[in-house]
Amino acid sequence: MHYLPASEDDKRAMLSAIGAARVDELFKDIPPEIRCEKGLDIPAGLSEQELKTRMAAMAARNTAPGGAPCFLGAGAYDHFSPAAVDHLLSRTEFYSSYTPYQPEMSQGTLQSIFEFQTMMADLTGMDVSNASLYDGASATAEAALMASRIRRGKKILVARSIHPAYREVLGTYLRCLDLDTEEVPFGRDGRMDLEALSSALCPDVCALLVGQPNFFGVVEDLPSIARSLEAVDKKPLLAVTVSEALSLAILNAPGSSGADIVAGDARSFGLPLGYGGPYLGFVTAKKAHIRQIPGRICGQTTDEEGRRGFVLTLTTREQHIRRERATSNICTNEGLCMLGATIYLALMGRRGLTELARLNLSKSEYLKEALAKRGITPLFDGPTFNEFAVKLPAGAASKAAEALAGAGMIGGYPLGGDYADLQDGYLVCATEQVRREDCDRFAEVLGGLK
Amino acid sequence: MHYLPASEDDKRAMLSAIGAARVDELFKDIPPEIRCEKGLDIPAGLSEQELKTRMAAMAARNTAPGGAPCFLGAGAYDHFSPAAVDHLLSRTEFYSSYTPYQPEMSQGTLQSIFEFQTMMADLTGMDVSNASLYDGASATAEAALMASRIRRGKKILVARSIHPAYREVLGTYLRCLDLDTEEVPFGRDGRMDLEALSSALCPDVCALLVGQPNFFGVVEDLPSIARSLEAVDKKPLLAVTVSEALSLAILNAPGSSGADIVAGDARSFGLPLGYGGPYLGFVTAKKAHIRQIPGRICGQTTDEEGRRGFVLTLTTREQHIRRERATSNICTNEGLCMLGATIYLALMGRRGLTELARLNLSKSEYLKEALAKRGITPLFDGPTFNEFAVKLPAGAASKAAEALAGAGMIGGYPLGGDYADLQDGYLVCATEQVRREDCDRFAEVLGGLK
Amino acid sequence: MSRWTEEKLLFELDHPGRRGVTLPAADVPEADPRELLGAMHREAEPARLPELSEVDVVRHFTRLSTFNYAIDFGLYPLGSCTMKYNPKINEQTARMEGFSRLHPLQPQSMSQGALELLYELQNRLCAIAGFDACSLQPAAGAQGEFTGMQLIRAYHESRNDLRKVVLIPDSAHGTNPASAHFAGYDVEEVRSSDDGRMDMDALKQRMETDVAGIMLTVPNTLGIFQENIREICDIVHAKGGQVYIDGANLNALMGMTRPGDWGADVMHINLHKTFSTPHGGGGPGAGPVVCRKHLEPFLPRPVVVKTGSGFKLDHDRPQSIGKVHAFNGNFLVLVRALTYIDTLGREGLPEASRLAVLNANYLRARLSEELEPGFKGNTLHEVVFSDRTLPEGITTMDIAKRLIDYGFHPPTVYFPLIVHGAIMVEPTETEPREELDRFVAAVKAVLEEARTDPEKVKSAPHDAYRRRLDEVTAARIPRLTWEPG
Amino acid sequence: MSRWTEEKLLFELDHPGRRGVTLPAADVPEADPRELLGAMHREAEPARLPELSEVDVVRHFTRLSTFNYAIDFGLYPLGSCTMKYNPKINEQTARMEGFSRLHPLQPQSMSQGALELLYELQNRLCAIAGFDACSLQPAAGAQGEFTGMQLIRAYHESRNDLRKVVLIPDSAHGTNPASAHFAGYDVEEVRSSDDGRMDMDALKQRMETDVAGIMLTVPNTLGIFQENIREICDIVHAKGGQVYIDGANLNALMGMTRPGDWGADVMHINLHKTFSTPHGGGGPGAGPVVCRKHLEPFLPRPVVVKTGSGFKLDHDRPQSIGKVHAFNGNFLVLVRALTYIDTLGREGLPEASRLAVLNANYLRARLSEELEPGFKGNTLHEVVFSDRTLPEGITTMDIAKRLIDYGFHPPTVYFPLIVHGAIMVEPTETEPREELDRFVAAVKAVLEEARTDPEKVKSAPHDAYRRRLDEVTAARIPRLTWEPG
Ligand SMILES: Cc1ncc(COP(=O)(O)O)c(C=O)c1O
Ligand SMILES: Cc1ncc(COP(=O)(O)O)c(C=O)c1O
Repeated sequence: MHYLPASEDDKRAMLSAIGAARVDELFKDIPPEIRCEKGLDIPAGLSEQELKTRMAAMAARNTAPGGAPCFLGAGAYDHFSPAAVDHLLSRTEFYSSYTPYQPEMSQGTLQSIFEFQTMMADLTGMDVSNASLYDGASATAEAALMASRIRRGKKILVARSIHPAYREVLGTYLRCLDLDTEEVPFGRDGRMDLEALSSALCPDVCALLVGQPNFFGVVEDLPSIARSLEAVDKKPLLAVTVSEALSLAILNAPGSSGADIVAGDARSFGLPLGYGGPYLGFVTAKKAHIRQIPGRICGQTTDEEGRRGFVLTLTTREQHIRRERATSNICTNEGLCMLGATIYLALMGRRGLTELARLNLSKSEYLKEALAKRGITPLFDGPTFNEFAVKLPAGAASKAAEALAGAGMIGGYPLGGDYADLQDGYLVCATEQVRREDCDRFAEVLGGLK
Repeated sequence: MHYLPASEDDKRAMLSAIGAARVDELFKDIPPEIRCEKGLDIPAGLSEQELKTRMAAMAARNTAPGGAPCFLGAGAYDHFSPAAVDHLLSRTEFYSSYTPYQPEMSQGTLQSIFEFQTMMADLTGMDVSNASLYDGASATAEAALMASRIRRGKKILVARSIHPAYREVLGTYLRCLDLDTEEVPFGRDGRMDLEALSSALCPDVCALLVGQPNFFGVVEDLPSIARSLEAVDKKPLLAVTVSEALSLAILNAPGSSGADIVAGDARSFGLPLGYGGPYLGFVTAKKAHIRQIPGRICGQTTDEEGRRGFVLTLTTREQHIRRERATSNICTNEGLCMLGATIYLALMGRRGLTELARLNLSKSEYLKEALAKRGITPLFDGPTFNEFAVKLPAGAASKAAEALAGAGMIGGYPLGGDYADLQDGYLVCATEQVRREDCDRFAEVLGGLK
Repeated sequence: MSRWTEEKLLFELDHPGRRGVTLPAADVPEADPRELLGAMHREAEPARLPELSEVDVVRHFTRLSTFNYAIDFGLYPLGSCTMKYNPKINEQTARMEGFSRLHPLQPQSMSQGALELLYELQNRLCAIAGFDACSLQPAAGAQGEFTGMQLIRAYHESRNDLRKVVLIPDSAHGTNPASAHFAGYDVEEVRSSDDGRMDMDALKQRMETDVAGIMLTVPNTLGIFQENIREICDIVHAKGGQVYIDGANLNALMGMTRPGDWGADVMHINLHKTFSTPHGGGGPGAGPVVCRKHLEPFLPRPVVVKTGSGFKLDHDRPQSIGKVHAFNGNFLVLVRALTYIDTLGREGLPEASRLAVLNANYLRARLSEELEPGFKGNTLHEVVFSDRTLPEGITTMDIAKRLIDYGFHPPTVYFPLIVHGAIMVEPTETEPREELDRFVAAVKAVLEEARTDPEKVKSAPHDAYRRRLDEVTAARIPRLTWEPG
Repeated sequence: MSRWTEEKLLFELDHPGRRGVTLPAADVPEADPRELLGAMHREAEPARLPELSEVDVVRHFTRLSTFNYAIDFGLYPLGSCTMKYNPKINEQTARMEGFSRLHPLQPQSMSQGALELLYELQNRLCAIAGFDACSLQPAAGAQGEFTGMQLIRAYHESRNDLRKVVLIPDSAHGTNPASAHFAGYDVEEVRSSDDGRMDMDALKQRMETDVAGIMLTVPNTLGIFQENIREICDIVHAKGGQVYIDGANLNALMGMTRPGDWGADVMHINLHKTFSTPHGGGGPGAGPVVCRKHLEPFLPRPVVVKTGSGFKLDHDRPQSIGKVHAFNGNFLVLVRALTYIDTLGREGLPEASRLAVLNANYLRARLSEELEPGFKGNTLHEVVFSDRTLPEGITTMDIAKRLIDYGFHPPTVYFPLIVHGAIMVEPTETEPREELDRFVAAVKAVLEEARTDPEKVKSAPHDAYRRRLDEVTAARIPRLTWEPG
């Protein structure tokens, strides 16, 4: 009970101030028939020492990247994070504080949100950014909803090459809202099939969602896609989804390729893989759409003495003001992850981030070649960043995981489960965390599969 | 070079303010013949990512307690430290600040020293404490020097049962100072041989050093020892050495058993084993000896507005004022370790620390019985705290380490190397970190040795 | 130390040529991005990313941190937010590499410990709230609400019973109507009666077969327990509706009563409130959903199940509403929550609730000498005062801002909407009595100042990093990113 | 946040009945301490250990922390202290369990990684300083000095050449004479000449065969490099003496020149200065000793050696002076130092020294407009000003205290003793230029105030947690522990 400061004396004194005889009296509004008579059916409390031993044992029953080189991406990329990031996130002033509702007491958090917004807008080529959403998947769904509010259309085109989990979440979000989706197929280069796109475009379409890079790691030709949209009367919005945020440092900013909204996940910026969460959803957009953005936004203002300061702003978009007419139901978001990404980006700087992206490209190209030498060639011929799909011998994809685990590696992602037409497709990724010899070994094991 | 902020522009601007053309000019006082022409013969710098991988690999080539139950004490005891300790020590305000020479800017550190002094004085039954020394060994040596200054004698009696490493460090410190030591043997109960003590006492003796518990884990009968000293004319000082500080919570305070000085190591209070350092030396003493205490001392005072505050005080004892006539040469001490212990003691509280000491006693008594069941019995019959010596079958002590390592345990300490007369003696320890089943397994392996 | 009075923006500190990170040397040939990416290669470096050394960056954020308040400084009495102490061991377990570095899609054979942890947490939450099944995917309370609403919808749809309306009391948190809306429902507000509880007549009158369900916060945002909650469930169920409980206030109830035993159908739990995971200046949190058997088939997939030999992610759930999160929810938040639950355990959690309620009632008793509670009845873990007794011309906001000068974070203000100028105080169980007394003294002092020196209060804060900030201009002329010059 | 203005002592916060830690349940029978320990059993609990919850303790120390300054806030220009930035990765490596939990006496077969680390650090330090052998045992600079002096003594003794005196310049740090004294030597001071260097005539005159050696700090505490250091070594050696170098100022020299190449015999290195291990509010540090071949046999035992199959602690050193530390020295500090050395590496360490000297000379140039350096010549990594140009009635201490109000930690003051009212400034290489400029501006503003508003300066600090503290009374009537009442 070392988190509970009240001693018996305290309790007595407080009860007497209240005018109650026992603590249980305070619960008298709970009718006896719904009282928990038997107590809770959970284990007795543990000392910190026992607890830590137990959790460490559970942690040890996992094999994490680091212990094993990781060739798995598929929406979660194994990047290195400098120690300074976690050190700063461990300051209680950051991690134990609440959403900055009282700005005079929260300028540390608010200024860092403003910095995050500025950097994310720059990276994505947009004018404004929010302060985070849950993850890339729900951010993509929110972007779709945002587009449907802006363009008031009922139909949303979705690249079939968007991350399958993102598409599933999108489905969950759109299902009940009377919004239709239609998938746009990819071509042999793994990019969006522009002809199919053109024929899917109809007046009711309010937006097109496309991944950059897409789920296959392929870099889409966004300008051509944007041109296809412009050909339509009431131009649908181009919403681009980015699940590997590091790519923003080496690919043309979506905003300068015609995107109206960018949604995605910025976890790659210094945050742990963490078995899937917490991640860092975000949405950026062109200025015209400010009032339809979901989530918190921080703005610059001044205090009574004219000094610069920051506040949460445009709150009339939000649930606590607008209730059911809010732009989103989001309240608690991913504040500390946002701060971590801000620190990471400040450490990397424009040169560092660009060089890191190039290093990822180089590693991935090396892996491509190492695999090619073993007869494993890319599934698509479109350009890629740090991830690409290959074609394995028939049946090999299902055996890969075990063979690689046996060799102390974390393998790629078999595409057959999500794409019935890509049964032997296998998605692999190489970041700065894998070494040349890891790639060689990986190619060797994979090449040995029959 | 990410720790070095100066850009080329900065360098140019600064050089021009200095009036120098190149940075190397600033080194012109170093004659060419002693310039380092070839550069440093060390490896090129590593990125943080590479470095961390390399250090993690080195760390992985060690087997630490936690990975393996630890029955090794011998001056370093495996205790649990609550997460709050390390969290607080990680605050930059504590770990990156300097010795509190400017008290107005260092009250956080100073107040915690004052708290440490108060608690250590209380635990040891003394009036005053210093703010730390390097470790238990050098603290013991400093206590001997202190006693020799107070009593102006040339001879120091040292219990043969004091930690061998402490005695060796003592030797290093006393050797050059014209001080003699004489060892006082232990009896069959492992305690000091009082008769031998009495006969060693002569007018030239300024102090007796005795361990509590001693190196064999045996609890000394301090009151009887003190009485022996009192029988002498110019009573020598009784200096007690404590290397397992947790014992202070369950054994009579040395101060109330006649000690004049207590020296020791308080690492057991929440600090890591750390392969031997940094540890936490300390000295406490009776008020009369204040001005002979080595090391920093913090005292209470007031500021100009009458508010309570703390400063380093009695500094005329110290090297930066008194130079070669200082009470010690110590300058940098073990500040952050002191803070860690202070936090730990505040968390444990008087009840917690007492209960923990009892738990250690219980574990160790259990281990004694488990070993006894396997025919391994204590070497001495004096009372012990969490550590005790046993007698192994002839020749078994040298095989124990390997057998236990093979069974995934860290074994005890063979006494034969330090005590030729205890060839089959083996020192074992059980703290709160070993479980009952670990003890059983340990006894099994040890009992199986022939 | 002296206080930092100014800290520039990163972009103003930008110092070309500095580096904050050294990258590993390339051990592979350098690829040419221009050649590989063609027109899609980004030529211009992202100009807003500053060039700074590690020292610069660490100092910048360390200085910024000193402008924030924190739970480790003292009471953080935000009502409805359950700002309890965040134990340090939780931070350690969440940073164990076997958790923090796991890839969400890595083979389940390599993640058995993580799956076991999820499985245990599912069970604990079901046991604490009295439900049968659990999904750990929702990333926060609002996403839990959205998920729960979707479960209700899927349930009705599976019975071909299409309903359009969800009833929500006027005291509800803003996320409730918003979540119901995004789940495709029309929201209708049910007014509270004079005792701050749901008006039973209004409910009975409106509860028809077009109503999919009701969303109730229990205890509600006034801290009041809806005594007749069972009757409410019956009324709703009688018309085929479902009962959703917003579990944000579960901290009042652990081990005292279980929503599942009231007859409720589904509920979310804010781990970042009741189970002490830190708020992080705005997240991340986690909002798991627990439900009864009949809703289980609809839960987001996958869920963790136990097999003969271990644990696995069960994706084969044909009736599932689908995913709400790309992967396994906010896993590292879940690690913290399980750490906390297993630390307090069977006896500790109920004691936490008892003490949370004791602390709140103590504050209520002490502060009622000066302030008037919005409603008369008993309250549990929090108490809401109105601005009725404030001196003429002094607003709730003035009181809040002046408390900052006394070193306290202010309470929640102007929520719930049904109390005029609401001042909503939730101390939680981790506040020691002295700290509550210190707060009471500060409130009294501020109220005294409000009478004797109102200008001082109206122009507060005076002793914070910033004076009162102009929120109106911020919204009118939004400046949302930094522009040079 | 608002500043904490008061924080009680732990003992005043003591709250009987609270617990800050839960102990594990006993899985063995409870032993009876009274029975087992008899009269030696402590009956009374240690009364001064407070009873507090974890929350109370965390808040107490978090609040206390806000009364401290830190390197992560800004410049910490303490001369002779080398307050450089402490990289965060160093803290991570030192906390790796494979290092932090190791028992110092565990079998060497279970500690090969730790031994390798020690071995590598020994080699790095020898390479950087130009020596043949190393002991990592000394726990700080002063213990390194003491160890080095003992090596010299053991060396002379091994040759039956008993000597009594050690020569030390008057500019030396206080630990030098103290360490020499505790190694059994009589200390004789050698005066500095007008250029701040050792007076060669005085040296030549005094250097006889009764002199065991000389202790020199290079560059010295004025930041001045002793150009004729080789000649000094020759003079000392010619009379059979040994040359000890206090390496506290190695940060000026890395990769530029190596003491071993000057002819020096032995030297200590402050890892908590040059190699960036944190100062911890007064330690722990580490003060390894490096020496030439002829002193190696006397090094403290054990030392780490490489074997065919790995690494081992070599205890078999019959001429060793013995241990100076119970175990392996301040190992976790050593981990940090190796982390730092291997991060900067071959090119980075020399660049660090170059920039440390550049920064110091920049400050010297900028501040010389207002203050007068104690000596005229060139200086390297630090610069000492005298109080000669301060306005009448204003002391060095006044300037120092007023700088606090400007948000800076003051420089070292009144040391070295040979400069009147010394103000000793060492910026280190990790300070960005803007920070140096900010400091220059603050010093200038304070000096201007000293002329225009001297009372303000004399009564500083005004804006710190405490006003000037009464050190005289503290020493006269020592209150060294808390007493109730
Ligand atoms: C009563 C109530 N319901 C729902 C929520 C929403 O939870 P979250 O912020 O986790 O989305 C909150 C949060 O403040 C709340 O207080
Ligand atoms: C020149 C000089 N020598 C020696 C020392 C003593 O080093 P330590 O404090 O590590 O014992 C110092 C420390 O301040 C110093 O500046």
